[in-house]
Amino acid sequence: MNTSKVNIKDLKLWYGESEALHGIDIEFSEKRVTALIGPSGCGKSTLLRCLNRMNDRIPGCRIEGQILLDGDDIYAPEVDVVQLRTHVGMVFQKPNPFPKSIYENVAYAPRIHGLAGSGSDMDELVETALRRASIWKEVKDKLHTPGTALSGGQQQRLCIARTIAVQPNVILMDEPCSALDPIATAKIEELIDELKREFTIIMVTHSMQQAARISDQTAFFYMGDLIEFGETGTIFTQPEKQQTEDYITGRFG
Amino acid sequence: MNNSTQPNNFISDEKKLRQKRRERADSRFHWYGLTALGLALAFLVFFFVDIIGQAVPAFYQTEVKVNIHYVEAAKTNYNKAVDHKLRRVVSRAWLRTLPVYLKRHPELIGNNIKQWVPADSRVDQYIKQHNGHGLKSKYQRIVDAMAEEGRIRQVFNIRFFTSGDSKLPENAGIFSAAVGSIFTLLITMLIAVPIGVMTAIYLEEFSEDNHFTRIIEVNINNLAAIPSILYGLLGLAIFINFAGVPRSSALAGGLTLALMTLPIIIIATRAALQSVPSSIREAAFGLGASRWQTTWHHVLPLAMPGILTGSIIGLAQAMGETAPLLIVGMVAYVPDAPDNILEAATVLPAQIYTWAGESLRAYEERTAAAILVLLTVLLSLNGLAVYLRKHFERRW
Amino acid sequence: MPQHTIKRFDEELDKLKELVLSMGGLVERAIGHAVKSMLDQDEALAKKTIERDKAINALEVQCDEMTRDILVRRQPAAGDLRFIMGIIKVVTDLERMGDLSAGIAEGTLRSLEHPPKEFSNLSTMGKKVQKQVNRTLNAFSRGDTELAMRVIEKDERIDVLYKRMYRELLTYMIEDPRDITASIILSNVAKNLERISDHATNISEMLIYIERGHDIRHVDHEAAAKLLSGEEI
Amino acid sequence: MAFWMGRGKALSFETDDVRLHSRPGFYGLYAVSWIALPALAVSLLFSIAHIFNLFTVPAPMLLATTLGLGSAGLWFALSHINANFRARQAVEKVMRGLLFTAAAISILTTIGIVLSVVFESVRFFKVIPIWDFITGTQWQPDTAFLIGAGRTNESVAPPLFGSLPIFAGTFMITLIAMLVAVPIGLFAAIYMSEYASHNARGHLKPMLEILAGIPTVVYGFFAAITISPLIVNIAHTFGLEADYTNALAPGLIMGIMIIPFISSLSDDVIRAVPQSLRDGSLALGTTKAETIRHIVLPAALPGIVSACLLAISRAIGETMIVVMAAGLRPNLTANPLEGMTTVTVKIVEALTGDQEFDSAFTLSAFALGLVLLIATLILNIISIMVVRKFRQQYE
Repeated sequence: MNTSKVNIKDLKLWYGESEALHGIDIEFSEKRVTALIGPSGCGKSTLLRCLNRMNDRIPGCRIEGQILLDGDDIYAPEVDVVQLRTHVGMVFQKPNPFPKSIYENVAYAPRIHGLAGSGSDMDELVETALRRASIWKEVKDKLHTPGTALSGGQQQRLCIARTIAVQPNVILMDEPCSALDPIATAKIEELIDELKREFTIIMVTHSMQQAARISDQTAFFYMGDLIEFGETGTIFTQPEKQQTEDYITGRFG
Repeated sequence: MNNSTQPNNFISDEKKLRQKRRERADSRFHWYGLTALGLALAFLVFFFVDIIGQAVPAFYQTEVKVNIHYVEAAKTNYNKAVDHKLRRVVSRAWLRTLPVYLKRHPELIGNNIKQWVPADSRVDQYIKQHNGHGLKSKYQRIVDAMAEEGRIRQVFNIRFFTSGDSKLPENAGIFSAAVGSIFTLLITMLIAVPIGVMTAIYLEEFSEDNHFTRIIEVNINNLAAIPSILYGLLGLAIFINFAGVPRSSALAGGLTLALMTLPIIIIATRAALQSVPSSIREAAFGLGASRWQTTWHHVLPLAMPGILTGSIIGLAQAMGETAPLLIVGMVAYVPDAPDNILEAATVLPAQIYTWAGESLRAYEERTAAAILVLLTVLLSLNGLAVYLRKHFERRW
Repeated sequence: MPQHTIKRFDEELDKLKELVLSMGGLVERAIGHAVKSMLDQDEALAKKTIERDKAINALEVQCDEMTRDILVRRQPAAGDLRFIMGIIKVVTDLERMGDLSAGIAEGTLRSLEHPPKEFSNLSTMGKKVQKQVNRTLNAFSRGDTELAMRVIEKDERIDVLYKRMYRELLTYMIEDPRDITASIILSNVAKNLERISDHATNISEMLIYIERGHDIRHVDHEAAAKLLSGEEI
Repeated sequence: MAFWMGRGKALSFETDDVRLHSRPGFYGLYAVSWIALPALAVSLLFSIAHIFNLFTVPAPMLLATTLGLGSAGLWFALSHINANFRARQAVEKVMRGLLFTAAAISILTTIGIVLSVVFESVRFFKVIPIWDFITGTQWQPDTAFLIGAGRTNESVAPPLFGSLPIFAGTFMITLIAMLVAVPIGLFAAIYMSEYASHNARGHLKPMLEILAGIPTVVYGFFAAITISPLIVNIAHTFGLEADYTNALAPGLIMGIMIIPFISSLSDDVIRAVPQSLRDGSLALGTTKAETIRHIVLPAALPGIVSACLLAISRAIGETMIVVMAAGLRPNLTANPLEGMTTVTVKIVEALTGDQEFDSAFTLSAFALGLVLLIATLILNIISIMVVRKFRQQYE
């Protein structure tokens, strides 16, 4: 019923000498929200950052195995990392709008990638992106004020708008709500629910309630291993593995 | 615009062209940085090679083996001690010491001794094959002949370190300048370090955040940026013209440099005090310690390495400074080392400046040599500071 | 199962389970007393039983409050979630069982005017139902799914017993119309007992869901057993 | 000694169940401050009097006064000490006063600089109209000492103090220095902060900072002896005529001297740009260079601008390099191969000769110093404000 978008096969990852991921096999379905949960240091963020190769920036980081995006290995030598990242966008834990105007924040990447010329084309693109990130109404009258002047939740939605303006296939979210208040969080969650119609969303979250609320599938990681992966409803009512059960019921350590 | 996501083209040909251009721009940017760094470092290497290349010959002095006639007449006219044709070959500075020497050793009179004596600076330069040695061709032939007979050698130039400035290059050394530097630096240190550290402690630990404190803060930042030559003007106007400190004295120079170094030490000390986490202060206050006890027992010991490092760097900078000393007259010709801080003195950088202005070729290599000495001292001081910082560095 | 990181959560769950078990204890005693009051035609005991049903109702309210609190504050998941869901149902079942016991005691009071000649199998049935309830509570307190499975299997026998008794009472009524009132009362009592047994079955099924996560409420026994044993392997 | 006496007296109280208010040591310090401060004050007073030639006190008398005052202070202090006396507060007050005095010295220094420069400048502007000074294009002060000596002679041409060519020279050399330092310093900073590994950066930065540690007189020597002839030779091969005192050599060397100011400060501000901004940009599929150009540099711009301003103020105030390598003749030209002079050169020239202190020529140094002071202060204040704004953005 769901076609697989990202397919990870026996992925191992080392930071220098220490192995951070011990052979992960997982398939992320297209246009669904997958939540990666697990205690800190379990490798979920590491895995997420593998998907758009943000780990390349870390010295001493080594990878084995395959990550297939629509069947193409993203770690193949001929792959251009920069182009890859236009297909796999990322939203970060702390909202990080550029110190530019709201308009420029969104227009920056499309301009660099030549997705739209300047003028009305770009205006349209920016508006669409902002609309899809459900922040258009709040910012349409102040497009040229700095993005950093927005509230935390608005900033995060601006970052999402910035990401979807490049038209990625997959959006990675690394604890997108951890710096936000509950109302801003609810707005982002509502937005994620909207966005999954078009994008494959993979998110890391520390809030199990959040994972339960918005994800279709949930993967539980522990100590660099994928312990359990399945439909969110199942994981949260009757997980198969004792470790998962212990983690989500708060019986850990 | 379309709402569908783009196809996966991260390995397709579609955008290859644009992509290629961006990749090239990317690597070009990387290269700019590397080139800039390379240029700066290449200059550093070129600079040191050049200075060392120029300086090394100055550490060697040419000596000639000549017959010295210890005759009575030499007591009054030292030129009589050597053969006429060798008068321009033997160092005049050495010859000038003969009459005194003879008076002390009258038993030598009447002897004719073949011995090694320092050569004239022109001969020295000629032997070292420097352009512009200034040796007349007549003497060149004599020297060449002597060289063939093995009557010319090069020895380590101990005089460079033991004598003061001289109008005769073969006799010019850095001793008096070094002593002047030490005097000046001592004064600078004794004034700038205590006042600087106390100011920093006051600002960091005792002052309330009021108008006056803020004025002092802005003021110190400004002082650090004021060109050093203006401190020279200050020294000239206040210390020399107003307070009557003798011109050219180590005291005038030291005071001027102290004022110049003050902001550096204050800023470094404040940084060191700031890096002591406030939790330590709170802990001490929590135990009922007074502000003074807290500072004296807890904060200062922890900030000490930073204060030391800052002071060393500030003093090193003062040691290399010339411009303000020019203004307070510390560039005078001072052949003898000063005995006290009120006597006319010169310092190493000023000596370098004076020598650099001399026209004789022999001074050029001595300048370079003095520079090498100065750089060695300064780099060692800075190295010491870096070592102290690394060694005592504390992570909170 | 390891402890929760938040120890209060463990304490609350334990407290809740205790509460449910003590409620079960009250229910068990109420059944015994109710049946005994009927058999002995003991008016005082019957009244006492009816009176004591209030205590069961109060416990139900207390349990509900606790589950609500836990839901709000701990947001239970997985096993904890199933446990809380189970408790909500179990408590309702227990309360119903208490009501049914009180119903039996009321039957006793009514039967005082029309004393039955014959109690038929009531004594046996009462004991068997009591046994069912007792097993259920034991299974619940120990988390013993096998025992719970036995309860589910044995429920059929109670049904058989009830049907047999019902036919017997019908015969009495046909034989002697004067006995009709008494027989109806008795048949109601039997019906109540049968329903109590049903509730015990419900609780056992809930227990299996709590422990195993399988809902076997509307499948037949063999399938349920297979489901369970399938998981055992 | 006073310390032990004070401490001893204080301790003697502690026997009979009375708890001292402060630690015994404080009583000692209290006594010390009462003995030292009056003595010091007297000596200072006398030495100042001595320096100003007001009156000179014979040494024995000085010693006696000092000792007398000291012992009076000690007696006073000891008589004060008892168990309830708050010695700690008293000592801390004294210490605080001392520290405050030290802090005030920085203010005095500034006032000193400003006053010394302003006073003499005012004297200068009494002789030479300020307007002529700022706008004049001829600097011919040679005859000024005659006026100073009161020998105003009709046949002698009046001295001219038009500082425009001097400012132009300063500007030209500063410009050359910045043309060298800004690109090299900035790109070096970018390389160090964005491309180099942590380890490499740890080595590169101190190496660059060696450039800032070399005394300026050394740079001056290097510029005059090595670079100037080099430039003349190179210019010659291109068929150009270059002075040995050309502006290019000191400009180039000054630029190199300034590189570490720009590179170190810029490196710091570039690294202060939050990593999350870089991640955010890279995650949008931009190349590293694009991220640096469009995101990192604009964010760090205020800091970089302020680094450049500081560098400029450094360059215009730099003395030794230009004194040794640039010319003495004021020259209003745009050709960097010609000799030209700077403000600092003229200050040094005016003050190192054996000039009368009253001559307008000597005083012109202070007028030029005033200009230098104002320029540096303005640059510095702007740069502080820019940096403060930058800080606010990320804190």
